[in-house]
Amino acid sequence: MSRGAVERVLGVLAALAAAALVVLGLLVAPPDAVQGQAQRLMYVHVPAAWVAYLAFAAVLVCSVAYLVRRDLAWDRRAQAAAELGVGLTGLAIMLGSIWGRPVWGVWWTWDPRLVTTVVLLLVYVGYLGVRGLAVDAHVNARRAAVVGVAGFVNVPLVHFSVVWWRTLHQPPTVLRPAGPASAIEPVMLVALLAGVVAFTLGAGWLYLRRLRVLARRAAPPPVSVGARPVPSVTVVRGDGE
Amino acid sequence: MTRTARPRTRLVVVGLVSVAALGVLAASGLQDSLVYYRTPSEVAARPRSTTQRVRLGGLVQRGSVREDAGSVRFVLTDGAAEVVVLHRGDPPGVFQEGQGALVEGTFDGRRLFRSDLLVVRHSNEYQGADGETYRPPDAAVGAATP
Amino acid sequence: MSADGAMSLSLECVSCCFGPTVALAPLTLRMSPGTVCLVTGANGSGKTSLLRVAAGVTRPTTGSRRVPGMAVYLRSGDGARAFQTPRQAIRFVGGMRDSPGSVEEALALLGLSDIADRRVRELSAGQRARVTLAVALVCRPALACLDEPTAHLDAEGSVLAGEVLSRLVGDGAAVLVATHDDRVLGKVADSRVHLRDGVLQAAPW
Amino acid sequence: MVSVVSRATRVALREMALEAGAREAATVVAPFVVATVVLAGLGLGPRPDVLRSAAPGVSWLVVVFAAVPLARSVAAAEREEGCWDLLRGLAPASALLWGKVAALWVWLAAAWAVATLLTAALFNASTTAMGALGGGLGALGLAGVTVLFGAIIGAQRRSGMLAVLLLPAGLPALLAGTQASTPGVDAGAWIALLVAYDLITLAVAWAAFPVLLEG
Repeated sequence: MSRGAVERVLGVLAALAAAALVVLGLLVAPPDAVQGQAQRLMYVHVPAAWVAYLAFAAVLVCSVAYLVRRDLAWDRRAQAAAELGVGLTGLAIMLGSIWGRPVWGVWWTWDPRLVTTVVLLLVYVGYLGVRGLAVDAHVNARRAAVVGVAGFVNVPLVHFSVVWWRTLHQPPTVLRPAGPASAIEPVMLVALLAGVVAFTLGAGWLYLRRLRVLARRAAPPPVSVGARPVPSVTVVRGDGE
Repeated sequence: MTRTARPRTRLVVVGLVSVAALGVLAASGLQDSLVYYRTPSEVAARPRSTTQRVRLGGLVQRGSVREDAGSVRFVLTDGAAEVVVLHRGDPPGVFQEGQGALVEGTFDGRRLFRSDLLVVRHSNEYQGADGETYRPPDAAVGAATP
Repeated sequence: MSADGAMSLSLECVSCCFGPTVALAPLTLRMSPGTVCLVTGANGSGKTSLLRVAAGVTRPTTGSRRVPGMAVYLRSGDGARAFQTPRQAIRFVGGMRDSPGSVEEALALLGLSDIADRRVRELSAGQRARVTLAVALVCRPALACLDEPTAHLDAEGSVLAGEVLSRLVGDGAAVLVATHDDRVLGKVADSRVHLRDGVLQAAPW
Repeated sequence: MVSVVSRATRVALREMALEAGAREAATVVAPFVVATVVLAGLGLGPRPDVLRSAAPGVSWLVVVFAAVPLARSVAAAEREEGCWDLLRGLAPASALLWGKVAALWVWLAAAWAVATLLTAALFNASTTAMGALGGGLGALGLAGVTVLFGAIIGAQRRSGMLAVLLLPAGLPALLAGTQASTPGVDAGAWIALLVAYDLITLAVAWAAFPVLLEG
């Protein structure tokens, strides 16, 4: 299957999953017994955060691959993933804030989960900013890769902040040791999974599109060795005079 | 010129040092210091200052909520100790008995806690309003002790 | 001709591009120890790119580079911080290269003894160019890439620059010099290359 | 190993001599520290108890912010004055790293000391031995982070980018340093966090620095 076809199929699947998410999340799933309608924000807030983690993991893998291979294609993959991750983290923070207002009663609180998430966002905004400082694409890629690898330390910190420390934010429901079965009503879990699928497919679609744009912008170096004879000079003693 | 260590050596060193650092952290007992809120038992065990601001978390005891105009009074418990909270202002919409809550404020005298910020702490468990189709076990305990 | 392994510099099919701009078209340049090569060319013809790639401070886009030992790239005026004194700057370099003995000698050779304890920012451009030459000398590099070493230098200074090149060569270094001034430096040159729009012109051009 | 230590010492001594000549750290950081502490005193209001409890946090906030202009000395100043390429060729990466870290450690610890003395005087705050230990440890980790990001940014352009990276990376020092110097807090655990922070930042800086020095 060609690249364009993969992209189109992903786009269609993402649209279908999004439609399923809307139906399941807004119509089929019941409002939460305690939180009421506001709880429906979970179906977008949680997938946004998960796919952001996934994107940052991709940044880590691509950054390491760049440092090993020194191939700018890996750097472009890392950049596209980081852009997605920054957007989704911002989205997760915004949605979480909107969810927190009716449920906790505040937009924001100095809770470890919230603070570590904002730090995560800042670090990857910095990651994107480090690119474009130098003229040489490889210098930019190398600096970004260092930040991309070191910055990933934040991701486990964000995820486990609710387990390690006592926080206002609730601990994981689905990714908890006992599994999701006893903590969430099955139809809600289905809606949540639909959200995860829709966000993952949508992110994959955006990722491929972005990668295409980046690859088009990054023309291969305008020199080719072997096209014509390379001028060659060897300097030995007493050659000149 | 001294040779620079190979990338893999460097990664291994970073890994080992990180493990050592995590060991230092695990041995330090930082867990007890880095808390977002205290429980009623913890504040019962310590001497109370009437000026220091405290963030207190627990369950709202069933049958303890009394709402007046512009304020609400309830008992916050963690099963072992209780604190009477007087909160100025209207509680958030989802505030109810048996749920987790966080309050910020200062102690006034022996048992009364004057709060000016009330936040509902919701559990990681979700169910439809029709509780008969689905009843998660130990819902209340999960909210108080993460 | 000496074997490839004994070269002080080997650039094989090296090019240097910045985005779509070709600063340096593919070229091969080898220098055996104890040689001087002058690089001439108009402004923007790729002299500096060639020197930076040769010194290893810019990574080549294609090709490979090999220098057995330390390489240094110095533009006229480089090598000393504004608030250092020439003596401090040169002593630091000498200390890092384990050749503290050559510090005073380099200062004396370049006529810097009287101003060795003034701050570099109080010196004239020509005096700073002399400090750069002293730094190059004390570095004892395997390859010295000097970018316009005679810029701002008076006639006497240009002669001193030639003397510095001779001494570097005497220590077994290869010296790659970008210059417009081949009257003085030409005397010590073993070879010259010319760059036109990033393309190395085969001599004689 | 010996040569790395002696070369790192030479790099550090060169930084000290440069500071003695240019007084850049002193003229940039000292007025910044004084101004920030005074403004914080006015901004946090007249209540003495508020000021006293805010003092450790203000000191550390000043130190973390001071790291941003100090990072200039790592690569940007060297590049502007034509020494960066020479340094990269002259010193092994580890010698350059440890020399620069040592110098920045001194500047940051000095910034912390000045800020703490000022808050002690102006905010009527008390200082503790544990707080001083935290100051030294926090400044060390922060120095590692500053050298790393100073080399990443490399030039004066977009120093805002430096702030957005440096400030979050300095957060553990801010948090733990503040707690360690707050009277009445059990400082032991926070000191342990600072030790862990130092270990991790210095190891990461050591691993990443050679990659940043490549051409």
